Amino acid sequence: MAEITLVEAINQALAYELAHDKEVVVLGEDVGANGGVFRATEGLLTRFGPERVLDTPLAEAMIAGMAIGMAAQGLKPVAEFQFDGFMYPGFNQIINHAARLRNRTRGRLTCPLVYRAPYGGGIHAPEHHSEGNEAFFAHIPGLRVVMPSSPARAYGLLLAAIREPDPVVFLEPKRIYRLVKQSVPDNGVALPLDKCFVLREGQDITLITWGAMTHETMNVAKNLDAQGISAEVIDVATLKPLDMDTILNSVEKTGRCVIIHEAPYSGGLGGEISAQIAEHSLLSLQAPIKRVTGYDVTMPYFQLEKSYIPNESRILAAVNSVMEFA
Amino acid sequence: MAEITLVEAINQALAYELAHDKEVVVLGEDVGANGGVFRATEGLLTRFGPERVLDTPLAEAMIAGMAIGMAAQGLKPVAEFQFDGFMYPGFNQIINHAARLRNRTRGRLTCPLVYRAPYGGGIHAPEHHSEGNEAFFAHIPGLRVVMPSSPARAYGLLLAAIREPDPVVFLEPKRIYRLVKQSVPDNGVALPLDKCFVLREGQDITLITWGAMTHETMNVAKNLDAQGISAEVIDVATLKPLDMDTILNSVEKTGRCVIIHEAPYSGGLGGEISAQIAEHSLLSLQAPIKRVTGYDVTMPYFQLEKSYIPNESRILAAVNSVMEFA
Amino acid sequence: MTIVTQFQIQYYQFLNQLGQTTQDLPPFAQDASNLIHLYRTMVLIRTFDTKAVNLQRTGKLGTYASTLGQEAITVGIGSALDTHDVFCPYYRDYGTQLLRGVKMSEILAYWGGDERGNNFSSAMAKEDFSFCVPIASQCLHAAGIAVAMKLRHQHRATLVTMGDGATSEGEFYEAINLAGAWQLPIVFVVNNNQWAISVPRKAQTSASTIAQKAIAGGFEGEQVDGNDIIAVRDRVEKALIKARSGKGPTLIEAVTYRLCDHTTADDANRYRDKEELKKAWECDPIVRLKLYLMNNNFWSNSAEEELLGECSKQVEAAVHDYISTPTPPLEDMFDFHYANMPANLIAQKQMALTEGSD
Amino acid sequence: MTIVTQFQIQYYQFLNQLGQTTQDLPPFAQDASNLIHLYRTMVLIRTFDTKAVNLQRTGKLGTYASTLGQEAITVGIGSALDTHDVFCPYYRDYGTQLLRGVKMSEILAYWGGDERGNNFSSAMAKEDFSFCVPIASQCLHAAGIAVAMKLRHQHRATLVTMGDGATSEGEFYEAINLAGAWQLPIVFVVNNNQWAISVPRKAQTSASTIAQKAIAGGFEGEQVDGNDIIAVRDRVEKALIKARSGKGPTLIEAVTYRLCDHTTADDANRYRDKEELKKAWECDPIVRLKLYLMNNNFWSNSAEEELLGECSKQVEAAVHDYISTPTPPLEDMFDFHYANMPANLIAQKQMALTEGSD
Ligand SMILES: Cc1ncc(C[n+]2csc(CCOP(=O)(O)OP(=O)(O)O)c2C)c(N)n1
Ligand SMILES: Cc1ncc(C[n+]2csc(CCOP(=O)(O)OP(=O)(O)O)c2C)c(N)n1
Ligand SMILES: [Mg+2]
Ligand SMILES: [Mg+2]
Repeated sequence: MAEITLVEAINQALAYELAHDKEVVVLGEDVGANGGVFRATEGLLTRFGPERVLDTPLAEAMIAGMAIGMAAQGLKPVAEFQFDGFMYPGFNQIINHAARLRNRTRGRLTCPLVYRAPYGGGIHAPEHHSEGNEAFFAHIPGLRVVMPSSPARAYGLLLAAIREPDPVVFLEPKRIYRLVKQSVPDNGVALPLDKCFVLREGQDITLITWGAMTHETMNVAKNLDAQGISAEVIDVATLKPLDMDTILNSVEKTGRCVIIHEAPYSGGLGGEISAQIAEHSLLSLQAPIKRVTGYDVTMPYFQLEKSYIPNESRILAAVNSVMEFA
Repeated sequence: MAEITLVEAINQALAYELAHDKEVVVLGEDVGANGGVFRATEGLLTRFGPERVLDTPLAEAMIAGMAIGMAAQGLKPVAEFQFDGFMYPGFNQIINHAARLRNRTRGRLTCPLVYRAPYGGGIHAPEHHSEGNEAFFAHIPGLRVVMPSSPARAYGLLLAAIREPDPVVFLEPKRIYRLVKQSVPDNGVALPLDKCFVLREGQDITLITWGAMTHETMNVAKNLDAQGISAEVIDVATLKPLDMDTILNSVEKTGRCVIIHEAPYSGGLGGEISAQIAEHSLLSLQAPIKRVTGYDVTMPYFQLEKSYIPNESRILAAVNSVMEFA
Repeated sequence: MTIVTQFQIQYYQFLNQLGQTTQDLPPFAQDASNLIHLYRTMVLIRTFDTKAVNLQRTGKLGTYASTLGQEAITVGIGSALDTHDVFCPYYRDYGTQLLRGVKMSEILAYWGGDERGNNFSSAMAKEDFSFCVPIASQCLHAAGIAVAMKLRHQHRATLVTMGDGATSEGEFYEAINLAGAWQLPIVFVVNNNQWAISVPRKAQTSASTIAQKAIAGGFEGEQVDGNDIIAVRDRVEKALIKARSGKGPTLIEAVTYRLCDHTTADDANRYRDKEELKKAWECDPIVRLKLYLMNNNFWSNSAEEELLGECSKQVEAAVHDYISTPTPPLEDMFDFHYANMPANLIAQKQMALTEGSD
Repeated sequence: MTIVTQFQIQYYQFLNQLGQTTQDLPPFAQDASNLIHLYRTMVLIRTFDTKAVNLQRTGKLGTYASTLGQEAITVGIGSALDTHDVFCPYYRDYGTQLLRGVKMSEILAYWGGDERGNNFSSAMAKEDFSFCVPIASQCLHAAGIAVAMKLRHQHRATLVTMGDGATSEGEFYEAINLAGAWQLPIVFVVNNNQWAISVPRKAQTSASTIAQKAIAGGFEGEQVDGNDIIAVRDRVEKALIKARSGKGPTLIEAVTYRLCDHTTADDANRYRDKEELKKAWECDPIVRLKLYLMNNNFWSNSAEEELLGECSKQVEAAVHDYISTPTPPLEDMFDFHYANMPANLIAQKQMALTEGSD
């Protein structure tokens, strides 16, 4: 089987669901003939036609809001925001309606849709194209928030997201859209939502991360072996709701923890995870948890973006300081 | 001196700044003849005229966005969102522009404005009128986020917010708009931003909260005296940036901490504060920090809102469990 | 300089404010029983509305938005809609909801702070949206529903309502533009009651009509006399037929007046001229249709008396249902967020149930 | 049925695509030196643009949005603006910026991933906004600037530009509505280049002109031939004069064609017909003005040659400035967020400087 990239895995999952569920509809800006600015929807228009793959006018509240109406009618819209920074005009629809339709109507109307968006920095893109914005969505009751970190997880989690009867914000780490290839069988098998993935088992420290940062984190974990430190790596994957069982089990085992994410520190999801660990497993902690994150600044224009995004040396420094704590 | 309510203190601060700084302009939906739906702007139109107090068309992105243009021209707009739940259409302007204008232009253009909004539940209002949404704003680099908890702090902090040369989101806990009266001298003296207020000193436990929840929290603190527990109460007041010095000093003294807020638990600002305490003062903690918050659900329609908003018995139960931890 | 395109906006009326016909009535209105049905519904709505304001004043209801003076619009729409159409209301549309089978007790539950009010028992309303509070955002849901209808090649239409103030919101225009671009089966009806809380229609926009906002979307907009239920029903019906048959969207501006305060939380005396209100009462849509019916001997004082009695009874029964419904159980706050409730929410629910019990 | 209001949209052109006048030229255009100035600026912009695309292709610039074919709009606007007006550009407006004194090296810095490119050294541009990336959101900033001008009773105007796709965004309409409602001193210029990335103008809206979207705001919209710089400059100038003198807003749709890919990250061959592109080249605004100038003996081949040489030199100098500017220091990431930097950010900055140094 051919190996595919993360963005190709997204494409494969979309095609699979379009082929197997006639209610699935893909929509967004430039998702048709252009195949999406990252080619995530490439070939779908040709294969499924303009009633399944819809190029919309340029308006994100509209995309977010019309998807709600479509979903209430039983369609399963998979709506693309072209970039993370252009989700915000849709925020009102997402929080006030998508997340609330089922609850508001006591289940009479439901909202089975997926909001996809390329996520995060690292591709030398212009302003607003590199946002670390998962924390906004992860605070909204009624939503699920998912971020894959490999082609296989992108495929399996996107299938799960489309099949979920409630709204899912699906954030795709664009920095690793084409970083690695993996063989991903197109078998329609979904991966579980609401579950972390333990990417690597270890005894001494737990490294918690998601999305593109799993790559730097795994590299650090491998290098730590040489230092005689055995690091467990958890890919949170579903950012809302959090699978705290997996996280707490790990930290109770290792007693030490570093959380890594790209979004700004203050109010980032790392704080929530760190707090829950300390609240539930305080006595297991042999050292304070550290967070390695973006700074509390706007993602800089690309000449400085590498200085903003956590790198391996910052992660390593944090791990060492946590390991040295006694 | 007459005693005034929190909303009257807001009005007094607006009037003071309108009178003393000709660049200040108040704008929003129904802020003119109607004086605002909560009367926060009552009398301002008559006193300062239609070039200082502007009734806008009904559009929140517009309010948020035009205020940016006005601010860039050197005006100091104080823009009202009519309710917390109607801030979201303005989210794009707030995060992508208000928060970024200074940074983007390396200080060439600035954005000295205040976005005011009534905040939170508890007044038996319809859907979308009772949002606990401070965490969204507190995660945005470039913003300040402030919430007063008394008439005096409302007056002093709003003056400070208007005078601050950068954008401030000013959230007013509507549940206590008229709860207590206080004498608030109209002397134009601002209170400091970026600082917590220690409302009550204590030795045994630190209770951290903000906005309307300070009232239940103070009541609990008073009742704890009878149990022989001396509780320190901190009103965070500026929610971004956090004054962690005051918070850490207190928790290092007491060794125990409960954080109380109205917004949902997951991704709420309580998590950030809890995490920072555990990260910086782990060894001082004699018990896990507890958070008493809204649940991870949409604020229910008002028949159940009392069951959603943390009450004194929930706070007390958390305090007791933290005190009993050994 | 060349003229590249031209537009005009038309205004429709059948009954003037004295209840006289200003042109031949459309077929449905030539059958008096149809008009009597409309009349009865308007009177029922007004009875309900008066009662609801009263319930709020006596602490038995939350904030309530009255529909006083706007009955011709909401009832006219309801009578034009087909069972299979979908309705996306804003918060003054009791008349339409009633004709779609929504119970008055459900409407009261909604304003009484109980989500169960949105769980309509009526089969006809089962796909309808509930009241939309964030102004204009319902326009996009309606557009999405219309997209679904179009993709499925259904012979149905979506109708969405909003106020004049709502036409300043970006989401309104985005829906208008989409409806035009995709030729959606949708009808936008603007209840132009001249006020958005305290902001008068003139301050909201300098467009001389709201109807012309459809031009931005490349489709037809028109004005109807919103106090003339015959005009409302006729124009809405035509727009729905057009929509169902694939001929695209229409924007209808129904010109009326908000005879009430904005809501029970509002006091219009703060900003509104009493003379203006007094004049507006002369256009009362119920009086207008009654005059027509009386002048033509289709209606009588005794029929009126009987009707008022019936309406009272119906409303009282609904109020009884509402008042005697117990508060929703605590777990309702949790149980409807997800089809598959996440583990942490299950845990929070348990905690709440425990905490709630002490 | 009564007609309550009517509208028409006009189209303006002075030079056809053969460079022939289709009506008497406006006064400024009767002075050849003015036209030559416009011509030279357009050629400079095209030289710059070609170079910028090239820099991107060779890895020396980030994603870049070309303005190829749209020079008449951006230069026409720049020549109509007054020093004291304020300009809110979208990302293709190099011509206007240049005429406002923004340096080409600043524009390159912007696309090169350096915020310092937005810190214009030009006095004329000191109140201008920088390129706006979130589509249409600049319309509201411009409206706010115009509000400030109006409140201060200044004799100035704001001009904001955007693409055809931008007119689908709610924020565009909100700005239009506000501009009309408050009769703001503002001019909206839409660069209708027929495409929004891969979405053709026709799919964006079914409005037959973009100009008619102004009708929703109750003010005048008009079309100009966006490949005729005389028409652009003339109509923009008139709209600015109107705005400055308190007579309210204007929407100008400048009809042109995007002869380039959307940006250097785009490949228009995926979605665009080659024939369409070929035909569009026949409307090249630079060729058009050159034909007029040549036909009237205002321009010569030798002048052209000289001009190209000058343009190259200027552009090369700018590129040199850009390339030789070192990367901004790390602390720049922190130093411009707040006038009063919060303590925790100072701490983070220290941490970053320490971490950055290992
Ligand atoms: C997005 C949003 N902003 C503000 C409000 C507060 N609000 C409720 S009703 C209203 C006025 C609406 O006026 P209009 O659209 O004319 O409808 P009407 O109430 O007059 O029928 C406002 C400002 C809201 N509900 N939603
Ligand atoms: C809010 C927002 N949504 C999406 C984008 C991505 N995007 C950048 S340019 C563009 C097309 C713009 O088309 P148009 O307005 O016609 O301007 P043009 O580029 O053709 O000059 C899109 C969709 C964006 N920048 N902002
Ligand atoms: Mg109204
Ligand atoms: Mg375009």
